[in-house]
Amino acid sequence: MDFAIPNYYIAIPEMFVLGMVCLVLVIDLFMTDKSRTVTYLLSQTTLVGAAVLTFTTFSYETQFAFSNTFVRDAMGDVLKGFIYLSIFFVFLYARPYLQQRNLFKGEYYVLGLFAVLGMMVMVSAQSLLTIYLGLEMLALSLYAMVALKRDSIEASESAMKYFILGALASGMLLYGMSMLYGATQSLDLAVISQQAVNSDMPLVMVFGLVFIVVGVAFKLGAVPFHMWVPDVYQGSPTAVTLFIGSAPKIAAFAMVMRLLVDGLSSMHIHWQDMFIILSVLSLAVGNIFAIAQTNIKRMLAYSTIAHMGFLMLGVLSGTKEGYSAAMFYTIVYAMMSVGAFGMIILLSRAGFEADQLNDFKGLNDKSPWFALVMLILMFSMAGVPPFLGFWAKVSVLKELVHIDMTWLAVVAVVFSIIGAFYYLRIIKIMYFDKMEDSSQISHSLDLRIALSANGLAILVLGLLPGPLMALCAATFGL
Amino acid sequence: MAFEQIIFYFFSAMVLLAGVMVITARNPVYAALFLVMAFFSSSALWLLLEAEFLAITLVLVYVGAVMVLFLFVVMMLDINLVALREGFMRYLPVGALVAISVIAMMTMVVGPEFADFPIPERKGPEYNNTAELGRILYTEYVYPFELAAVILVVAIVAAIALTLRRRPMVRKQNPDQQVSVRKEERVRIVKMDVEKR
Amino acid sequence: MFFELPLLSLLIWTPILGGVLVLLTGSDKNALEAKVISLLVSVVTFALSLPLFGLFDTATATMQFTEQHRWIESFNVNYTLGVDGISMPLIVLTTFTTVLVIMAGWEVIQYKVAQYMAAFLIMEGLMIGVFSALDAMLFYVFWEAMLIPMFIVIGVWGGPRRVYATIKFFLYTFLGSVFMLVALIYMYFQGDTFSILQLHTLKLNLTEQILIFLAFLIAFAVKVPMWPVHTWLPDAHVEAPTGGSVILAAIMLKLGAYGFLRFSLPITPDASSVLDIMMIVLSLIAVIYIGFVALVQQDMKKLIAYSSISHMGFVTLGFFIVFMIYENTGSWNGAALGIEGAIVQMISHGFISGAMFLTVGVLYDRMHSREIGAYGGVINTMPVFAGFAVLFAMSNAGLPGTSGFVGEFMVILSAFKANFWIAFLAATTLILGAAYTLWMVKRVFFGDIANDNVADLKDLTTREFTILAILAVAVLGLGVYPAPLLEVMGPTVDNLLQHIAQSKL
Amino acid sequence: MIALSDYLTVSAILFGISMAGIFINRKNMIILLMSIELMLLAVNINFVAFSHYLGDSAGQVFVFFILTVAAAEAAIGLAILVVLFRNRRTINVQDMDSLKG
Amino acid sequence: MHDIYLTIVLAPLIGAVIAGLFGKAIGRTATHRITILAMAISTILSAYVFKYMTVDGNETYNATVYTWMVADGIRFEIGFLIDSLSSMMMVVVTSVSLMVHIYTIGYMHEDDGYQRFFSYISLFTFSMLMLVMSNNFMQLFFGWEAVGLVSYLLIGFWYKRPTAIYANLKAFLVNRVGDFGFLLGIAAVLMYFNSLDYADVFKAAPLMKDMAVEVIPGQTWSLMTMIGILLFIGAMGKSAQVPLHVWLPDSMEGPTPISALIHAATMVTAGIFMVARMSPLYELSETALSIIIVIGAITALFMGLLGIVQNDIKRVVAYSTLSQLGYMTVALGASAYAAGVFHLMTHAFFKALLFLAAGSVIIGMHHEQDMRKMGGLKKYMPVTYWTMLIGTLALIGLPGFAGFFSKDAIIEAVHYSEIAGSGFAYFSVLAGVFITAFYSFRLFFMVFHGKERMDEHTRSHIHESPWVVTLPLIALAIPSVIIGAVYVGPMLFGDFFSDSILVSSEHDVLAKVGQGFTSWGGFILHGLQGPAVYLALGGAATAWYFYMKRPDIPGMFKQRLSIIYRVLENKYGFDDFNEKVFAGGSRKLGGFFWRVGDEKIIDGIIVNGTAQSVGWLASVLRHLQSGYLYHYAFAMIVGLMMMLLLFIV
Repeated sequence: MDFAIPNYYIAIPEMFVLGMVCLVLVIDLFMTDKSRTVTYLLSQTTLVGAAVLTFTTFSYETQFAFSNTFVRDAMGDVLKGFIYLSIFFVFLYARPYLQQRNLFKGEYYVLGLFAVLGMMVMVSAQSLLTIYLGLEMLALSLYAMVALKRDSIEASESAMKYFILGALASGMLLYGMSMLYGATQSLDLAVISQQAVNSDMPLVMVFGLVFIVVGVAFKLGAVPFHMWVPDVYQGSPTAVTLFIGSAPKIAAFAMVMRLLVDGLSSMHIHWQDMFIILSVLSLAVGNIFAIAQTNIKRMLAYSTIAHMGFLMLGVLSGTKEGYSAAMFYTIVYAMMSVGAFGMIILLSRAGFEADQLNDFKGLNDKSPWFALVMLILMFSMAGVPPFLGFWAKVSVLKELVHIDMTWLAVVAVVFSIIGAFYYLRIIKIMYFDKMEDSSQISHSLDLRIALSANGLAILVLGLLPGPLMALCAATFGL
Repeated sequence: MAFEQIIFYFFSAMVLLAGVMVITARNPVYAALFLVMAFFSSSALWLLLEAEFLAITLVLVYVGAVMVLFLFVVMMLDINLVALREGFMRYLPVGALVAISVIAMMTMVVGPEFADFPIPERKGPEYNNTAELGRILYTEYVYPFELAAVILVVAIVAAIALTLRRRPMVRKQNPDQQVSVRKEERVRIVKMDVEKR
Repeated sequence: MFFELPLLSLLIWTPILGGVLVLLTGSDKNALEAKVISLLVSVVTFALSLPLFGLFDTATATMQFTEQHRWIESFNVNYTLGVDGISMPLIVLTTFTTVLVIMAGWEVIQYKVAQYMAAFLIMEGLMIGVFSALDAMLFYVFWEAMLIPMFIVIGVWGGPRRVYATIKFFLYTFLGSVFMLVALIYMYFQGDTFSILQLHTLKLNLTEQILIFLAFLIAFAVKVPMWPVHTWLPDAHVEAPTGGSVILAAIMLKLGAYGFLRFSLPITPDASSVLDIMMIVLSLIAVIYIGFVALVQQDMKKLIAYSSISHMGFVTLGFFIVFMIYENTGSWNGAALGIEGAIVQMISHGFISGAMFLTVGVLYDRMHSREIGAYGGVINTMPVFAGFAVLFAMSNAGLPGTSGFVGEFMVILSAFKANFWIAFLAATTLILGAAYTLWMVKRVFFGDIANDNVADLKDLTTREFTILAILAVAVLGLGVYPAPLLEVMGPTVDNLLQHIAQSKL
Repeated sequence: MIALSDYLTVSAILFGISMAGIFINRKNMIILLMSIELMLLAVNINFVAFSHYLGDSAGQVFVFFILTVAAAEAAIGLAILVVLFRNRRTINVQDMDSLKG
Repeated sequence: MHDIYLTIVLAPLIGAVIAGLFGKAIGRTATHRITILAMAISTILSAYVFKYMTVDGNETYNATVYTWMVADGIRFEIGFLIDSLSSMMMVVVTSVSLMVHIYTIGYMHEDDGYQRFFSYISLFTFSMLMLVMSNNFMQLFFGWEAVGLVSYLLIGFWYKRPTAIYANLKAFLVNRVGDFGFLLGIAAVLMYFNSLDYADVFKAAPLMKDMAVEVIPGQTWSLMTMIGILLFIGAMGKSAQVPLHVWLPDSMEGPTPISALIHAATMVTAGIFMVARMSPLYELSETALSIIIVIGAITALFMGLLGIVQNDIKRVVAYSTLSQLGYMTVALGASAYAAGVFHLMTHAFFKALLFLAAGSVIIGMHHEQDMRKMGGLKKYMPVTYWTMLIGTLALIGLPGFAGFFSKDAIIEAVHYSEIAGSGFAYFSVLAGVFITAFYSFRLFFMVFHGKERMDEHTRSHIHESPWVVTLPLIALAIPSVIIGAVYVGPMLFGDFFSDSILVSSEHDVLAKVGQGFTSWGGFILHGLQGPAVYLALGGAATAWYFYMKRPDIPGMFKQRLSIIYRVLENKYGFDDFNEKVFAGGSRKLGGFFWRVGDEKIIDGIIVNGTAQSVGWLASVLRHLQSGYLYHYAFAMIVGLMMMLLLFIV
């Protein structure tokens, strides 16, 4: 038996998270509803601890473990870092929402942390198998979280849709994986990558690739595999939408990077074409459909689709700069998305979801500060400088131009003009319309502070985007 | 035609037939049973492929556990079967067309591409599939193995979280209290005025 | 001493931070504090901009007061600032106008005062940023960011159709600028720099130049605005509060024209030369077509808005006739006159349109109507005000002795060198401009008192008088003695012409 | 002898059938879950076949995990189904359209 | 001398500013004292300058006051060119202006806008002086427009009157049409001479004589012709030549002193002055001169005819002004610049006199201007009567009066001229003499003689005007009589204008006229040999016959020749045409551009259309997201199929 004890040390964050989840799971059993805050705090501790562990063991070197099913590299660590960060905010924002709706149970946190673990696995996956397992761990947690509000028709319906379509997509992904396995005789992405270069079965490779891309596209929510996104975003409790809309996109990006870049970079010309189609469709559908929405969660869902289209534009360049741009985009998107959904939570209260556009009416009268935060978020999403979202878009456009796909950049900007319309509409509603209900915003201080920090971060990082961009670039050795 | 081939074609046909029946069955119970049939047949195919451990697992885990779970749910939920079948034929043509074209494309790729793949030697009787799998499962694939365990925990947590109901309104007996009841708790004597008519 | 200070940065950030400070005053309970701080900040900014004028070296065309810092290293974007003879006057115009706008909103704005004032201060900083940015990306950031406060200003304090107007305004301008962004990125890869000055020397072949030129054109044409992408302007102006209209007309429109000078002409001289006919035709359409449209407006603000478009047509005309002058006469002689005339027109239009909108604002504050038909005989009740109005109207009509004349005069003189008919068509503005402006003056101000509302009008308050008087002095001053302005821009324009005279092919 | 392509073809057809099952069926949610099981079965056949023909056990390990996950998936799927049924008293796919647009 | 020139210009400006800004504060009396003092200073200094330049015969003064701007290497300056022409103009402007200032005290006595009025007329004087003293085209244009502005303000002085504010807008716009050409002319000068300085341009002009330009592709024109015509378009506007004359009659809506000062004596002659000033350029283009002479002739004849049918006292004078401007223009066209300018000068005095006298009548009649309601005023207003008579006689050119010398010189000059169109011009000016005399005396008889047709109330209040009114009348009557005799020699046939007006020898008709010239007396005798004097007398006699002897004849003519009468009444339809075609057409066109071009096509179809179609698309497409799971799955599978199709097959 030629088996070496694996280098467990580099997987320490994952192990920590797993241990902590179990701890949370157990401790929560002994908590009454009143002392549930302990669960919450423990969950946040988990994330902080994971972040500390990740960054104390950070290195730019790429390290492997567990017979090359696990990889630890700079990109992974940075992505994980942002996953922790966004989930930290998600938990923070979600708490009052859950409390008001009698959903403040341990399950949300346990499942949430499992999802985090799943994302971490995906980010660190080096084998088709681990990608699949991480994906399922994430997906299964999310399915359950969506349905967590058990007495809600919408929530259960959307959970069902999410589940069925997700299973269909993972079936397709698996089929693709089986083809890759058949063609390259390995599950290890590094090996696949080598084999793929001179594969004697190019057609099979492309065949498998199509299925893989479909699976990935589903995860990203790219058209035409996006149909779940609006329904799930709308149907889920906002606390869960918040979750789905943020970190999982980072994980999905990681999945793209692992599968298509680490594994199949030699087939770049093929998946580039596929990505062009998917991203243009996503930009078109996302931006156009969003215009017709009256539910803000649904609208943000379509906006997500459009953003994912943009993200794919970054990936399809196939250059390191492009990947770093896409990574930057993903991170920025997660930050903006968390903030936007956080705003919905801020406005909601028991019995009032605040998920209609009109619920934002006259926010500027009610709370100028949070109206400003939302304004920053919306302009950032629309890609208006000096906010962070602008730089994200610019980075991607830059790479498109770099690879001589200026036409694609033009298409992208044309759609972002259409997109600007619905973001503007929210601002219009907040600033120009008269307040309809005069109830005051009555959320706890931590939510307010966090949300303010979130908005300010978009502004400040927009003014000084250099470090974050440099960080993304550095993970690709640029 | 060799015996193996007969086996193969027979069970392949069974798998596909069962598959078709699953998706077209009128009654979900039938569907579940056809699914069991599909699993059985494919388990036979896997035996042909010398994957004994998995073949057995498939029967044990799937047929033994998962399918029972399915049936359980089907039975538990009181479903109106008649209403469920309406309008099936209307969508069939388009559906069939798409399905057939996808199948055609898939077979067009996998068929020719793998047709002349070298057929491996039969492994001898000393080959132990279970041991082989077991060896790598706990060494090379220990990490996925742990992950699978976590996924099962997730499933448990999720399933419980979604379905476990503590019903506050449920009436149940408490023998302790029943036994230790006193007279005055049983009967309350009320004095009432005579009603006037 | 002033050379040591990062003057331009101060100019950009003082109003922005001041705006934030004003925002912090919060609700309308503290309106007075908000107003006082705003006025203070704007005056300080104006004062800071004066050394710019005073210490400006008029002998050189190089950038002055330059600052440079690394900004986004991985992107090679720098925080580079500097001014030359073209941008410096515009900065001073900006600071000057902002002071007036703050004053103009003093009593009129009753609702969300702090936000109103802050929006203008922030806008001021951003506009100064546009004028002083020497890095294309920095330029773009300021350029776009500026839309946000304006969007809010029109939307919150605007008229009944403000939502339509402001969204139209935003999307129109946003549409324009994104193409510029793509063009900038494209050039970044050609020249590996975003420095505007380095882009000036970037070699580009004709196809590239034409495409880049068109991309810029969309951006700048929308902003100027040129026909046929002008329709946002009347709507925006009509709905905007007075201050918004003033800033919009006085400064924002200049940004587009400035863009032509800073980007289109020097970066794509050959494309500019090839496409000059198109630009001239569009400019002339703006002058004439819009002139006719202005003639039939019923709404005073709309009329002034159209007149702005028409006047800006002169600016673009001035820029692009230079190529035709060269083709026609074989020398660049007289070209500078066109460009300088256009720049003077920009500055002067800043004063005049601002003043015109302020006069409409004065009326609107009293009667809450902008319909020409609602007025008549205002001179009877507001004689002093009417005096100012006639002065500004005359200036708008290009009367010599007022600033409105100088630019038009120079451009027409220059246009004549290019082609008689261009000058001919351009000069029709003499008639059209007078026609629509004075016809409006006649209907609003002259005649007997038209109705009871007019009869109840009160003449100017001290505050209004001060604002209008300052503008009147500016209008007359520039008209009577434009030499200092020309002295400032002369070397820069000559340098620009030398630059665009050299083909990049 | 039986070629690899034969197995793969069977798998492909099964895969197609299961996909069809998901969108042809408009009434019964449970059938959808079953279709998904079928789909995973098809993939499993692929893996097992490849594993055999390539002489590599990794494929079988993969199948092992797929089976595990499928079980977990089925559990969660059914749990959601139960929740849905409790809310709506039906598992008719056609009734599930409160979220749209 | 520089300071003197500056003082001449600035004194009225300062007066205007004080009167305008502080008039209300300092009161009426102070206002008119200050402005009149300023005017008096100007007038005296102008007279001194006149003496200095012409009598003392000093060198032409040409200097810069300040540099307006330097652009593209061209210096745009404000400067003075003082020579005999400008000094003469300065005297005319300042002296008439001074008279008008004084007269105003009486005329505007009861008006609320008293101070404002003084401010305006002082401002006007400043502008006019800037115009005549200019040494370059830019400043010329500056003054040109500035006088237009003041004219605009003054016509609309009574801003409550709808007719007044209509008239001032019309005046400004019509003038703008002229300025349009003028500005192009300046542009042409700049382009080809690369300078706007008179001296530079005139020096370079002969070298450019043969230069041709192609304005309409395929047709070459002489550069000088083009410049000449363009500049002359400006003159047509300012000096009210057909067809840009339409504003002048309407401008009579302004107060009478204005009519005298601006619309008779000074501003309207700016065009004449300008062409005379540009004589070095015009001498190089016969085509331009021909056009000038023809336009002038048309104006002289046809505008005079209109004077016959007018009943408004001021309008009659206004049409006579038009006609006289035509005479001046004809003189210019015939290269008799000096004659034109000479007529300008004499006309300034007697026409101002006529207007002020008419104003005096109007004061007496309590602002009644309709001559049909007057008559027999002689006995009420003797001073006005006599001064008016002098003015009239000067106007019709009775030998000895100022008008005679200048008008006769023009007629003679045209007679000698060989330029194309001079024949027609000769006929026109001769016919014009008769007509002028006819309508002038028609006015005179209708107002001062015959039946008293006013109502009883008015009659009881008629009285002679106060001294501030009559003093200027008398003061103007003197030059109206003698100025012609004094200056006919030096101005027309001497070398008075030799430093400012250049006439090429082949065009020099005045030289031919002056061949036999000895003295002003001789000129009269010579004049008596020509037809003009007799035509004038005939006209006067006819008027006497028609309006004194047989007052029924005009009515009879009116009936018999109703078509002609109507044409005249409608002023040949110019106003209707302009109103319908230009004003109405512009509005229609503007409305079309706005409603159709901007609102329908650009906004409606392109902008909102795009937005709406995107919105519509969204609202339609959103139904694709049907909510049905099987549709979603179907979409995914079709997506898969499509990708397989694209990338596999």
